[in-house]
Amino acid sequence: MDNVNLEVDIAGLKLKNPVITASGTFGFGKEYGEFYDISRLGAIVVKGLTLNPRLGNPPPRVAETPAGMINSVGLQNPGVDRFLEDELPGLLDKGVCVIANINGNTIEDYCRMMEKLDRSGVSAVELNLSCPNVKEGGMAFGVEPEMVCAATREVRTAGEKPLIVKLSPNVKDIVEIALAAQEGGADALSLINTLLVMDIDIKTRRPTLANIFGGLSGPAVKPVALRMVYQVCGAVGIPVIGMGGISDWRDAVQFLLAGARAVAVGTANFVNPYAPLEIIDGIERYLTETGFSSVNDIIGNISVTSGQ
Amino acid sequence: MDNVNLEVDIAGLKLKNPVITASGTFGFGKEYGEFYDISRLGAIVVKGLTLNPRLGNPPPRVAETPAGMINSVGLQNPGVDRFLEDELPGLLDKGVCVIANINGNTIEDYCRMMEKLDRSGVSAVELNLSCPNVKEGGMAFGVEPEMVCAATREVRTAGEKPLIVKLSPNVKDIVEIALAAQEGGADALSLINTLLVMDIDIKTRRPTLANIFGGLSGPAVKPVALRMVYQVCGAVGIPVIGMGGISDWRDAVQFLLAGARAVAVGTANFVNPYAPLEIIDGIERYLTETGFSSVNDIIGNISVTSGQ
Amino acid sequence: MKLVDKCLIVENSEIQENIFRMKILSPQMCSIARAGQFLHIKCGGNKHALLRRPISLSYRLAGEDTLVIVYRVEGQGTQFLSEQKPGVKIDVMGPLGRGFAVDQEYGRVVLVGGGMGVAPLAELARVYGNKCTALLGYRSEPFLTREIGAEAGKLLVATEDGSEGHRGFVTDLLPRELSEQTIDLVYCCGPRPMMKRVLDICRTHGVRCQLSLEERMGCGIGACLVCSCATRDKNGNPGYSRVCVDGPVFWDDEVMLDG
Amino acid sequence: MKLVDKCLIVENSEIQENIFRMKILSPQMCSIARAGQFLHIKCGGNKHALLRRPISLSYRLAGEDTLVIVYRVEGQGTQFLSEQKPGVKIDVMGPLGRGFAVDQEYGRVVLVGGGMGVAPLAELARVYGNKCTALLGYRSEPFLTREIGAEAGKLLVATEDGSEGHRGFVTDLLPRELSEQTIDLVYCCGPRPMMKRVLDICRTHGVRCQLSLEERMGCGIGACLVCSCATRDKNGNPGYSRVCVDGPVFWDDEVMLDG
Ligand SMILES: Cc1cc2nc3c(=O)[nH]c(=O)nc-3n(C[C@H](O)[C@H](O)[C@H](O)COP(=O)(O)OP(=O)(O)OC[C@H]3O[C@@H](n4cnc5c(N)ncnc54)[C@H](O)[C@@H]3O)c2cc1C
Ligand SMILES: Cc1cc2nc3c(=O)[nH]c(=O)nc-3n(C[C@H](O)[C@H](O)[C@H](O)COP(=O)(O)OP(=O)(O)OC[C@H]3O[C@@H](n4cnc5c(N)ncnc54)[C@H](O)[C@@H]3O)c2cc1C
Ligand SMILES: Cc1cc2nc3c(=O)[nH]c(=O)nc-3n(C[C@H](O)[C@H](O)[C@H](O)COP(=O)(O)O)c2cc1C
Ligand SMILES: Cc1cc2nc3c(=O)[nH]c(=O)nc-3n(C[C@H](O)[C@H](O)[C@H](O)COP(=O)(O)O)c2cc1C
Ligand code: FES
Ligand code: FES
Repeated sequence: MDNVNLEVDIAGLKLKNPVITASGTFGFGKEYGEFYDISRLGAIVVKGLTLNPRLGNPPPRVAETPAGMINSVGLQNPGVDRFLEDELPGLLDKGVCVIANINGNTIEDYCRMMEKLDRSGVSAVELNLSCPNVKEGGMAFGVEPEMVCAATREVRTAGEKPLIVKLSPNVKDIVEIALAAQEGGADALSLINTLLVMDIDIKTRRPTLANIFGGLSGPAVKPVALRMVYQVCGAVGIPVIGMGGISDWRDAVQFLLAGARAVAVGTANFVNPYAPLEIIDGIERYLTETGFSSVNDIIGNISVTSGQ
Repeated sequence: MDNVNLEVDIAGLKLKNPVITASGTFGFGKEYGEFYDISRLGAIVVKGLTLNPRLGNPPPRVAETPAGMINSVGLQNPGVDRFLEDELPGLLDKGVCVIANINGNTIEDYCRMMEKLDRSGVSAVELNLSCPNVKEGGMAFGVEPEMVCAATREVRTAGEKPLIVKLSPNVKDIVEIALAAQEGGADALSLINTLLVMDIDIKTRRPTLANIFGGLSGPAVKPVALRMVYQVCGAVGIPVIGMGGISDWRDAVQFLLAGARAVAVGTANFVNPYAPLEIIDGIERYLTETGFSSVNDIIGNISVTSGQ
Repeated sequence: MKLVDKCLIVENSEIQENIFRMKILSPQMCSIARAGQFLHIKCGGNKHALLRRPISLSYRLAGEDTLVIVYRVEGQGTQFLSEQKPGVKIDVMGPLGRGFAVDQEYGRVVLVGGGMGVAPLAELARVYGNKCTALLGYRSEPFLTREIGAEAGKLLVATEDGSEGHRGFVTDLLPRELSEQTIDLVYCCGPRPMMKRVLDICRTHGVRCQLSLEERMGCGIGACLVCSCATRDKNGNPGYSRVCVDGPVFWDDEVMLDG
Repeated sequence: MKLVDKCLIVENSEIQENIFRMKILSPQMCSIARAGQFLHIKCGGNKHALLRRPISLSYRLAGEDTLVIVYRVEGQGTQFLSEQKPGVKIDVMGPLGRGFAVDQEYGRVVLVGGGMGVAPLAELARVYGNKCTALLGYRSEPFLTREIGAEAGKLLVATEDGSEGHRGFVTDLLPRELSEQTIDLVYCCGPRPMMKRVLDICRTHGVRCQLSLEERMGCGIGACLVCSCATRDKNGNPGYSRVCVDGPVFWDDEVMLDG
């Protein structure tokens, strides 16, 4: 196992391995830091930040569905400034590569966050485009190629750090959106965010979530995510971080084969706090057993010709 | 239980109960007819028909995913003429309400099928808009409102029978699509069709399906379907048939509460051939236990104000 | 310290219709778990009942290195739990959350439990023994009264149908306890309307109170923010707290039960 | 007739590493099931391992009203099966599919099985008894040889590693059997390359052959069309057949093993 190389390069970032934790599922790293040394991870994406503190949505905020969960946290977070003051220093002390996930309702908000983060110790910024664009009547930034391109372009000019654009799956054609982000200057892409869904409690005859709608994550969404990652990897020239329902190393390998340069683990953390570590080990074992010496050898290494 | 009324009215069709079997999962009714009397169903939607016979996609055509399955049958069917000759008469003898599901690559194909079916014993026609439109570079009819409206309008004029338009979930905004179908003259809507997905076999490093992509169905998609049905029911004035992952009566009740006038059962048939019957019984029990006298009393009867 | 452990089920028996008592072997958790904390339990395969289920520690059997939980079968997760046989291992994360504030200096405390809310009070009865009065309310058949009665100084039972003890609500019994002698703290767990009532009574009598809240959970350790409940901070400003780490036990002046 | 039944597991034992023999009680299915048919088995909860798994009838124990299946643990479904204890019930749909064509007029038949493909031949050995020769091939350790050997007139074993019988492929043994005496029909089940070779050998010797194919399934009864395999119709035109109802057993002139 010793001579298997797990290092990957995402937009200039050298990650010691391709396993990242997904935004919103790993807090600011403290909680899971009680279970293991988080510097063993390729990187962590911290919970979604906004310019100002946000309370989030009223409870209940979670429902379970077959092989999935729905959340409607609504971006509860202390705001970017308090993140930089209270959370980041301790996190950097741990020696882990930190990616900040930013969220806004206007392009200006995004840009101001990018500026602040650019002067900080974060390694990269992930631009979450699933947020409603208030200037466009609340339609999410991420569903129209023009908005994606424009938002990416502006944020790209607001700072120097690698910019990862995170795509929403609630679109007609993910490739069109991915190309728009690339055109806007994204250094890498991250997909997928959660699927827009709902659940109903038949006893109370109400939506299970106070917010009515929420985002679906977990194993149920994996086939959707895998398809989108595969399609996008075939169309863009920038690296892709694949996520959506990854719960073990087999799932992770599927995303790498589909073309993802790294993978992010979200909901699986809740089920098994050690999931990311077990996935790193599993990828290493898979490489050894299949005779590949580097994880880069399997990225996109899928054969689509017919025949057995 | 005797005085609970299960009858629903869909675009002039009186169904004895709101449980239908979904297209492509119930053949032409013969197979499940070996297990029970299919006239107990509200209606059956027969497998997708095309103008000419189709062989379908090469195998493998199925993969299992967490709480879901992917299929890439590719509309294997004997063509509309042979359906009318070989299958329909026997089916009508059974006394079941038959809905034909039609598929084409051009609007003309759809219209010619509508004309043929209009002169037949089918009770209604379901227009499946998930098919690629060859004149528009293979983009599915169902993803652009303009195409949906145009296709519906033309097919509507090609015959008199109730026209149900079946929507694809692989869109940015399902409401926009539903409104387009309503504007085109749809008498009812049917949603959702399968989600576009893929699976990868990490042993062979190939897509699991010969066709690479396939459609996801089963419990995994239920939260997506429920959200779309709820959104559409709040926006259109025509009845909606809800489907996607319904596997027991609880799921069915969720769709009715979300506003669906009837529900269709697909993948669940494969797991439990008696699923549709058990769902009919379960709905009846739910009505009795909650003190409603008609299924129409729970349709759309969901409260979204806050508080417990 | 938080652990994730595959723990042996030592016992799993139905003590009331649909209510089970499960004994779980875990020397480590048993030595650190405190009254009011909970366990986050995997109920079935990774991908099926996806999320863990939070279940309170009911009491510890220190001599046997076991934790006892008492749970009601509600849905697929607890159904799964109820089907597990002794000898099988289950995946438990714990002990989690902020438990009840325990102070040996207290002279006299009252425990008020309603329905399944009785479960987490059992450990408190062991901690306070003679110094505590337990008021336990049920719809009908009581459970855990033997275990709690054996430890608590005084035990009163209320049932809504009058099948045992006082006929009516457990909260009917509280004012008298608070009037008759000085009570340092009331510990409360049960349905929301009951807890509201307890809070009111305690406020009227000027007695402090701790309440154990429930909310649906994801991670169980503070990372995902799905388990929020409305609370007030030290300055009285409203906001959200995480039931899993800031609770499940909250002080009377923190909770906003109408929120 | 097709049934869906909750059937009692009478036995479930590991007869080889990762290979299990399960006996299932079902008087009705036992009385109608034929060699080459399969059972469609629910492996776990409704929503988890969603689809049923097709497993061939291996043989019937008519006196005991039981069906015997032999399966290898491959993934989560068969893993689930292997964990079920006798006394538990499983949900079985069956008997399904077109089994082997059996003709008591045949003078002599040959069974050729490779790996798990040996399983469905066991019932044929019971049907033909002395009139059949069984050629069974394995990578290494054989299984079901005792059961088949006790019924068949002749039994030859091949193992790829030479641990028992002929070292090499089972197909090495076939030409001789076909040359030495008149064979009315060859029945074959196993991996695709093996079946192709058997087909070639049979054609060379002018002997008819039936093959049992595998394909991933949905409904198992002909309704969903996901289990297609490439076949030729009576006029030799290529098309798709459904393995679940048109098969799993096909005639030599129907199959297109390269398709
Ligand atoms: C801190 C805490 C301690 C608890 N202690 C106990 C106890 O000691 N004994 C006991 O019987 N019950 C207790 N509960 C409630 C218990 O968690 C639920 O009954 C259980 O989660 C239901 O799961 P299910 O799969 O059976 O039901 P389902 O309805 O199928 O569950 C679906 C989802 O909703 C969640 N959920 C449903 N009801 C509740 C609820 N009341 N609270 C939190 N999540 C819920 C489940 O965890 C799951 O994620 C406690 C809850 C909390 C938050
Ligand atoms: C007609 C027929 C008869 C069979 N008889 C036997 C038998 O007697 N003994 C035996 O050990 N196996 C038999 N098989 C193969 C058996 O069905 C698979 O090994 C089993 O389905 C694997 O399921 P899993 O959940 O363990 O694996 P997974 O890989 O987790 O299964 C995932 C999905 O793929 C399907 N699948 C995977 N492999 C196969 C396969 N080879 N054939 C069909 N579907 C597959 C599963 O059914 C499931 O839907 C037979 C297959 C067919 C079609
Ligand atoms: C509780 C929760 C909160 C989330 N918060 C965010 C967020 O703040 N920003 C973001 O970009 N994605 C957020 N996500 C989406 C995840 O980062 C991830 O894209 C998605 O959950 C799919 O991965 P998974 O199936 O592995 O969880 C959140 C997901 C969950 C479950
Ligand atoms: C094997 C299979 C074949 C299908 N074929 C068709 C079809 O021909 N036409 C169509 O409109 N929908 C087709 N569908 C979609 C279903 O009718 C239904 O919309 C979808 O499966 C969601 O419902 P479910 O989750 O209950 O299966 C098919 C689904 C499956 C699983
Ligand atoms: S359950 Fe995740 S923060 Fe409380
Ligand atoms: S499995 Fe459905 S047709 Fe064969």
